[in-house]
Amino acid sequence: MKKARAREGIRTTGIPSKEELEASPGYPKSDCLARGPIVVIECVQDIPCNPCEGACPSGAIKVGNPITNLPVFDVEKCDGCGTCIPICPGQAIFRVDMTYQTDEATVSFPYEFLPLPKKGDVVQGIDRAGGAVCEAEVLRVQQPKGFDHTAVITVIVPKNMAMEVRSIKRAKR
Amino acid sequence: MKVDDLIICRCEEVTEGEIKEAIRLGLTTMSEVKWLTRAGMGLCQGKTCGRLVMSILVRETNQPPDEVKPPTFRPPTRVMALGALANGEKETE
Amino acid sequence: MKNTDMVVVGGGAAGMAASIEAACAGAEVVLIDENERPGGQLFKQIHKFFGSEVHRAGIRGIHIGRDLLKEAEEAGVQVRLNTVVYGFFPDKCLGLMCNQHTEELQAKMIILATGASENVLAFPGWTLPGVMGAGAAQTLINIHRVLPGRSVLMVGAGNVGLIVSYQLLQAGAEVVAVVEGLPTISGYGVHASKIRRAGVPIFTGHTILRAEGKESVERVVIAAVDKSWQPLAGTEKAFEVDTVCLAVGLSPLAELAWMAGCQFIYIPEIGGWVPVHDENMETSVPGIYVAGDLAGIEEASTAMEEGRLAGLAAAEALGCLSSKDGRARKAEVWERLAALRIGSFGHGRALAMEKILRAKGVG
Amino acid sequence: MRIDDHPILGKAERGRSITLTVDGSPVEAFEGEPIAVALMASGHRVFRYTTKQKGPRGVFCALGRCTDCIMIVDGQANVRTCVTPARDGMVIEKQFGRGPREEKG
Repeated sequence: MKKARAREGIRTTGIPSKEELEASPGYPKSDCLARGPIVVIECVQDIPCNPCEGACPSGAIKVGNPITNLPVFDVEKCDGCGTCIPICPGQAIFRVDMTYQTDEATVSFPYEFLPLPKKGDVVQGIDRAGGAVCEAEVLRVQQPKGFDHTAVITVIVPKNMAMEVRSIKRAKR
Repeated sequence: MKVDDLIICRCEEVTEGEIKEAIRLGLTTMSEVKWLTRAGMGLCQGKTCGRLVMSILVRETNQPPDEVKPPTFRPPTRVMALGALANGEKETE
Repeated sequence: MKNTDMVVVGGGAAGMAASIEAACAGAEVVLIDENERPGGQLFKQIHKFFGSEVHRAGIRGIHIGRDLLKEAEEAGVQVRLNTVVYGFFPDKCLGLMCNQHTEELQAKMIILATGASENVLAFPGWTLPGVMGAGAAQTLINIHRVLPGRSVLMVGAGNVGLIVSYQLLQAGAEVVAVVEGLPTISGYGVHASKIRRAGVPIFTGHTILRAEGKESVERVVIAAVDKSWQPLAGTEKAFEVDTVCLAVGLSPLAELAWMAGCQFIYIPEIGGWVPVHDENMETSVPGIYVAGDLAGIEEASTAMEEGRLAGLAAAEALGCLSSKDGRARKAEVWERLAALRIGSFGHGRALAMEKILRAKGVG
Repeated sequence: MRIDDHPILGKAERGRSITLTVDGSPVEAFEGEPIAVALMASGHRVFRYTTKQKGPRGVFCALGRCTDCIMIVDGQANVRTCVTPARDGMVIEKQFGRGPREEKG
């Protein structure tokens, strides 16, 4: 059983497993999600990297020494601003707002493909394995100069898909 | 297609079979294989196939990999037209 | 024959960093690069770098490259482009060739930062047009802005294979799959996750069997392999592609170091044969230093730090820096390098570096 | 298959528009880009045929190291097209073996 699980992780599939995510100190516990918009850090490997720590204006992310530590996320301090999303070189930081509507949540993610979608577009929400899992309405596309060409896209998805959707289907160029 | 027909040295079109044949004749170093088969003697001077030849040599002769050194490198390191040296300030060895 | 304090061969991440440090310390530095523009592989690296703030993490390689170029210019480094070092002659004399003319240049100190070349994989059809190095594809899309093809099979799931797959998608090509012979993905998982989200499957434990096509690649066949890398019957899958990219590792580009008579050591984890060097990056030949991928395959961030180290050490040896200042400056770099060589991705490289130091008799 | 717009690099900046002659036909290019790039952009994939097996070859390393992309440029054989800048009016021919088609080699 243990072996079968090891075969499912990020090192074999490129997709962090549920166990890997839940074991990561950057991944919020499910009861924290009801508070409002918070970031979800899906960083599960000891890569020497820490720009997320310096990016957070509220000090909610701590990597410390050595820089291979996994980021530790303090949900009490996070105000869901999402400044850390475009900074992460691994594109492993997302934002989820479970309080958006009764049945709908929003998911924000980094996106570096053309063409960019526009507010109001209805696109397909894509999960970590690249599969289309639901319809997603584009709420915001942010790409200020400071993001250095990484766009942060926010989409509206059914609540039960908020922890599954991590991107959108790329449109044909 | 047989493994022996596989091209290893792209420049001189030397096959895996030709390299193995050279090794069967008793050659054990990169330089010897290079001189006999011409693998690595083309325009790119072995930059592409060097490691492939080395791995065949290691496999076929059962030598430890740290005993198979690259062939002796001599100038020039890049393609040079004949006469370029003569255009220089002075001749080099 | 012309003379100078220091010649740095190779204007990539390591060579530029070395030149800047040495020139800032007051050395007369000539930086030689065979390409039309300097920067080595940095200008292909359009992704944001990992590391910490001092390693310029979160900044794209291209921007780091631009900043280094500016710093080199401000520091007074003499940059000679389109110039090949075709040979290494006694007394630290280098044979240079530019526009089919040759000249000689003698230096008190030489820093070799010649980088690496891509390894290849031979399979039936690998000579067909359309099969190319992943680095070749990266040069074409990010520097020259042309697609090598419309649909690509990537061979190799190390960082190069994963990053170039992502960049091919950004450029507008389709990547039908990434194939990796090992049972696991050796590159950073987050790079793999990016392309998985973009719809690219990764086949670990698979290899490419052959590429087919009349005049160029039209189709590829892959298959699962067993533990001894033998294809398993019945597992073949075919893809219609026009391009196959090979990302199966790098080897130090060490011809000049061999010609210079440097002692080498074989360490497969960092690319095979690498020049033995001490903690100052000095080789077994006094006054000849190495830095970057030539000194063992790593990342751009470690290459820059090694370059700084070599530049500082060579400047110190020239007398441009006092040994006290030199020591202090080098200690900062050692600390930054150590920070990059920890964890499951860096630990193996740290061990390899220790092996090199032991071979030099300083470990 | 040129990449005119790019999510990170933006719009492409290219040199002056020029024309090359490739095996007798005009090919549009931009001044200063490698010959191989102009050829790839115009759909050319085969740059030469080898000496022994007469096999087709194209761009392999794109860095000037492997010499797979060599062609005959303005009458000179073995020119590495991936690192040779395109100039207006250049005459480029596929290489057969070590030289032009007629030569037995």
